[in-house]
Order: sequence, then structure tokens, then C-alpha cells
Amino acid sequence: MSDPMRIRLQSAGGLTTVKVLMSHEMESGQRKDEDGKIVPIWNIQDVFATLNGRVVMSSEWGGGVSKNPFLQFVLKGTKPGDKLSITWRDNKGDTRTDEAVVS
Amino acid sequence: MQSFIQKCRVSCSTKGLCSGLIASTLLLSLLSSCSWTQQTNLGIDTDRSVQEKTLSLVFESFEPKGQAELDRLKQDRTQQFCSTQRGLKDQSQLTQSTTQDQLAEQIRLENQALITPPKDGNYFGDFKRGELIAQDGRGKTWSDPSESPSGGNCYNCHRISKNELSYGTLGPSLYQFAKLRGINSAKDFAQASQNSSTDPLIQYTWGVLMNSKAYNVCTVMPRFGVTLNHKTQGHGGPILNEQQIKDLMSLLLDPRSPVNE
Amino acid sequence: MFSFNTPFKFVLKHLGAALLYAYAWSAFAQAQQLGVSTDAALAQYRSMLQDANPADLYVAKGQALWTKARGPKAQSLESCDLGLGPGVVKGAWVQMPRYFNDTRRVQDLESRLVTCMEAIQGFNTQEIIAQDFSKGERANIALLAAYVSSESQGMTFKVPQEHALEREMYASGQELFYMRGGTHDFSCASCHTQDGRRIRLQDLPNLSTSAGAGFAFGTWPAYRVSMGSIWTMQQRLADCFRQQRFPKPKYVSPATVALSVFMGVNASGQVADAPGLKR
Amino acid sequence: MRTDRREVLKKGALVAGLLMQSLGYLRSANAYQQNAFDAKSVLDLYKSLGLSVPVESKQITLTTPEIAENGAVVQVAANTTYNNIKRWIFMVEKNPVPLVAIFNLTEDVTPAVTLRCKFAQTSDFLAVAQLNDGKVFFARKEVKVTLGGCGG
Repeated sequence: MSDPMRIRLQSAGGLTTVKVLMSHEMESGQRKDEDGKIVPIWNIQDVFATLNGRVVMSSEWGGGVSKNPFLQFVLKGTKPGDKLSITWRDNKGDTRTDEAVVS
Repeated sequence: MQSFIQKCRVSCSTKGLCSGLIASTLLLSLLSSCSWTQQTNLGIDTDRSVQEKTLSLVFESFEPKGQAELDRLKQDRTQQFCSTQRGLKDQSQLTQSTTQDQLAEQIRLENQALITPPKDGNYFGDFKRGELIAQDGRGKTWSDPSESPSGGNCYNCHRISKNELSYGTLGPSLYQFAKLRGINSAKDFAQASQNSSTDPLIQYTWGVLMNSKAYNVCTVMPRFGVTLNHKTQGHGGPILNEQQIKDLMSLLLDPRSPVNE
Repeated sequence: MFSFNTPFKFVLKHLGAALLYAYAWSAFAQAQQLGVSTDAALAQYRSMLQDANPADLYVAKGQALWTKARGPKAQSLESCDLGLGPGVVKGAWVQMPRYFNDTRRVQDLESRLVTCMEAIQGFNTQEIIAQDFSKGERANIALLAAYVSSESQGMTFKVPQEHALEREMYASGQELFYMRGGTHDFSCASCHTQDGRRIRLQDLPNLSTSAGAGFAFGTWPAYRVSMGSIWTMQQRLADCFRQQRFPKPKYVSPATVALSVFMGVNASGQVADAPGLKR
Repeated sequence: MRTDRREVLKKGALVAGLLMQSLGYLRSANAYQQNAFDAKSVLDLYKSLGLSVPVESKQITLTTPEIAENGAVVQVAANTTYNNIKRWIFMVEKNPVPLVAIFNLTEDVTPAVTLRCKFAQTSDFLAVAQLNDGKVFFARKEVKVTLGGCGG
């Protein structure tokens, strides 16, 4: 049910900058609703990136990452046609994978 | 209406001013009970048909919500006049050489007459409370409870205490307000406040906080201490009560206040 | 400061007030100067977020919604006429609000979307108007508005003034822009007729100028960082009126459309950059 | 309640398992470190991650805004000239939960990482670099969180 990510790649001289926007509420577990009750934590916990199927970066996130998260990192030694994928998984078990191709 | 006139009687020092005020109060109440299209009948030279169309369009477009009822769209004389003053920025630009400027002066004087001194003669409160009032931007909106006290919204437009970086620039900086105006010590402050009722700086500061329109008729600063002709203001009277204005006086003028650091 | 024919008596009478006023403004230059570093820091904060605007996520959702069969009639909005003919989205937004023959009204984007949702999809206009922002179909309208506006990104505003009603709405919008009222004597103009001013830390666009109107009108709908959601121009205007201490403007009411005509026409020649990113 | 939860967990494990299989990524080696995300202070966090207290280093550069007009979204970035970095730990010191994210890097990426995170109040942002040889260094930078709007 999750919405697609927006992945932008910018390549120059073998380096590819990866910019990812993810659609997620990222409830911190600290916020109270209108009735004063704590809104339970609901956040992306794991994010990893693969390049042509090989994991190049993995991460663990807490509720301190902003809503609709933005992540940026830089791939080394890329060539046109390389396939990047990003996967996230949240604490409810929901996951999403999107792909982009280096041009 | 009745109580307003009585209040006015108490505060008037001369008979002439008092009857003038009662007359203008009557005029105001007549105006506010007029139909929408007659509101603009001030002899101001603007396009009547546009004004009339706009007023009927406004009337069909808004609905009451919370404490913000439709009477908030009924303008008093100051609001009507200032709606037509586009691009007029400062009192100093008025010359009284035109009917417009004479009207501006009349309205300024009406506003001046609404300023009352503190009931107990003491112009000061607590600068710490004053800072909280200056920070507080709530009050009088449709989402605010009508019974809660309003904030002063001061930081929206003014730089005030040194440490608050989130300040607006619609109004002048008030940082070092008293220091820049000759109050440098506890002794200066004590001296000035002993003669509060005649001290020009104290009178000016009190006056602007009570009714800014008495100094610059179309200033964007609200009239914090006077009751306008809105029914919904009956809940809490003016935006700020007398004690809150005293606290703001201390924030601005007390040498111990963070404003004068 | 005073013209030569000013009566001397008047000058004397007002010298006190005028001097005191000048006095109050004397520290102004100082404040402006101190504001520079804060402004630079804020510009840095905003530019960091501008590069990847979460609004893009909502544009994608809005586009999916535009082509999806929905409502009692199970139709998509692909035949909706936004002014350039049925189904034409590209460039439509920079020519709105405009007069529509079928409704005989001047309509802004949201008002027109409601018309299409009723005529094509069978939604009930009054129900949509009675809803709150960000809920039910109103939340969907925000997504649709994000999508439609994005299809005019980089284009130049050309809000029409050909029909008599379009000109009338401009005049009324201008009148309302300067109308003071409420408990605080505020009008739109109180905050939006000077260049380079802020409220708290928010820059206030001067809506009476082309550049200011272009910046403001051309960047809503926008992703609001503090809300974590898309706000439309209608929502922006409603919240301005709330803070103006006015009563509540009804959704897509003539007064709100008139203000958009005023801003849109003032923005003529400026470049559209919506959906934007705001605090 | 309990069965629901078990169902969810089972489903989650299943989906994640499939993904990992298809991607050849052995997630079990990198289980989510809940205890680190439960730490209420930076020192507790180091303890729960089994790290020695890091040393401040000029070889780490942080890019953060001086002032944030909204604490809900603050973009922070870290980079370093250490070429053997294996892990970043991003923290907002004064948040109720200081740990924001942990990034495990490989030779296929540069050390430059950018993320948007929440600041509950004015606080230092800290980035700890854990190197392949086990050494830990950090840098810190203050972000002032202000009230941006009209306060209404």
C-alpha cells in the first residue's frame, strides 16, 4: 500500500549522487494527538541500497528521521546502465523497493 | 452602549471633550447598525460601485466560526478610513491641506480620546510576564477560546529582547527601548516613574500600547487597550487588559528587563 | 517632511507626535542590519530543503488520482476543462482564475476542480465545501492541485482580464486586499505591501508588486514543513484570515477567488514554481 | 492482540525474508538495534552500541543550517577525510531519543551522507565515525530551532 519513492541520480566522473524521497509518516512515538494520547511509533527502521544486486549501503533509522524522509549518498565507480535499488522496511513490516538506472 | 458612555464620562477631563466623544460614539453606533452598503459613506473619494459590490461579495463569502462572528467585518470609522489609505505609511506625511488629511486628523483625535491612564495611577507591572505576553501570538482568532486572555503578538513585528532571534520587521526594533531614550539606570527609571503622569516617554509608551492609532492613524499596529465595536469583544474586552499593558510597559522601560540589556 | 503650504499651527500641534514617532523608528536601521545574518542563515536552511521538495511525492499521487475512475459515476477527471479545453492540464494553471462559460463564474483552480468533480464524477459540491481542509475529498483536491500546478512549472503567468467579470473580480480582490477589520484592524495589506519585511522569521511577499505576487501566487500549493502536508492557496488564504482575526471564508467563495484574481493578475509575467516548499 | 501481533511479525518476517533472498542480502547480520534506539542519552547510546567514547576530530565536516525555522525538518550532512570509515552514527543530542540513524558504508560509496531529521529543540547535531580499525571520532554542530511562524 505504500507510495513510490522519488529517486534522482546525478552522475559525473564515475560518481553518482543518489537523492531519495520516501513517502512515510515517520511518527516519532513522542507526539500526542488531540486527546492527549501518545501516537504510537510508526517509522521506517531499515533502509538499504543495492547496485546491480550487491548491497552498497545499509542503515537503521529511528523516529527522529523527518516525515517523508530524504536521504542522499554518493556511489563510487558507477557506469551508465548500472541498476540501483532502494528498499525500506518499517516497524509494521511494510516494505517498499524502487529502482533507478544510472545514465 | 450605556456603559461605554459612562466609562467615557469617568475618564473625561473637560465637558467639551466628553460631549464630543458621546456624539462620536453615537455616530459610531449608528454607522455600525447601518446596512453594509452604507458603511462607506464617509465622503471618501473612491469608486462606490466597486466598494458596494465588494461588500456584498464579502458578506456572502464569510461565515462565523468560533468567537469570530460576522460583525468583525463591520468596520468602525478608523478601519473604513484606513481601508482607503493605500500607500500611506506614516503620520508625518499628513499635512491637513486636504480633506483626506483633515479627516485623518479627526480620526486620530478620536482615537487619542480613548486612551485612559491606569486606574490606580501605576503604569508598571512585571517585565518577565511582559516577555511572555510579547511572545504569545494567540487570542481572538476563530480557533482561540473566547475566554482565554490574548497575547500581544509583539515579536511578530518587533525585535524586542536580545536573545529572541525569531522576530518580525514590520515594526521598529524595540531592543534597548529605554536605554536609547535616556533611561540608563534604576535611578533614571525611578525618577521617570515617580512622574509617570507627566513623563513624556512613559505617556507615549502607554499611549501607543493602549491605542496606536492616536499617534499614527493608519498604523498596522492594533489598538491593544481599547474596546472596538465588536459584539464578540464583549467576552474579553480589548485585546490586552490593563495589567498586561503594565507588564509590557515594564518589559520596554524597566532597566532590568532583557530589552535593556 | 511637510509641504510649504502646511498651516504652521498644524505643524506645531503635531511636532510632538511626529518627533516621538520618528524617535520610535530611529532604531530601525539597526534592527534591519542585525536581521541580515538571521536572514542568511534562514536562506541556507530553506535552500537545503528546496533541492528535494517532498511536494514531489504528492504530485505523483495527484497525477494518479487525476486518471483514476472515482466518485458515484466512476469516472476519471481526464475530461475536465481547466480553461484550455477538456483534458488540457499543461499550462492551464498559469491562466487561472478565469471566467468559465458553463458555470458563468470566475473560478480558481480549486473551485474548478470541485465543478469537474461534481459534473464528471458525481461528487456533491456542498459536501465538499462543508468538509475541513486536509480531510476526505478536500485532501484529494490538494493532491490534484499539486499535480495540476506542477504541469505549469516554469511557465509565465497570464491570468486573463478579458471578460467583464474577470475585471470586476480583480477590482473586488483589490478592495478586499485593503479592507481593514476585525479586532486587530488588520487587512491583507497590513503585512503584504512592503518589500523585505518579515513576520517572526517569515518573509512577507509584497503582493502589490509583480515580483511579490509572482513569488506568493506562484508557489502555492506548497509542501508545508510544519504540517507535513500540501496546503493549497484556498487553505493559505483561510489561515491568513484566521490570523487576521476575521470570520472564516467559505471554501472556494467569491471573496477568495477575487483575492486570487488580484494576486494572479499582479503576478503577470512572473514564472510559476509550484508546488513550492514553505515553513 | 497477541495473535495479531504475532501475525504481523510473521508477515513482516516473510516479506523481509523474500526481499533479502532476492537481493542476496543477509539481514540477520544487521538486526535492528532496538536497544540503541531506546537510549535516552548520548553516553547510554555509546554503551548500548558497545563503543568507546569518541574523540572530537577536525577530519569530520558537518553541514547543518545555523537556524532552523522548523524543527520537524532539518537537513544534516556528514563527510570525512578518513578513508576507512565503516559506519556513521547520527545523533541529535537533546532529542528524547538522541539516536537518529546508523549508516553502514561499503567501498562502493563515499563517506558523504545527507539526511533530514527532527530537532525537538535547539541542540547539537553529532556525527560519530567508526573506522575499520575500531577507532571512533566525532564532530558536533549546533542548530538553533526557532519559532518560525506567527505563533497563532
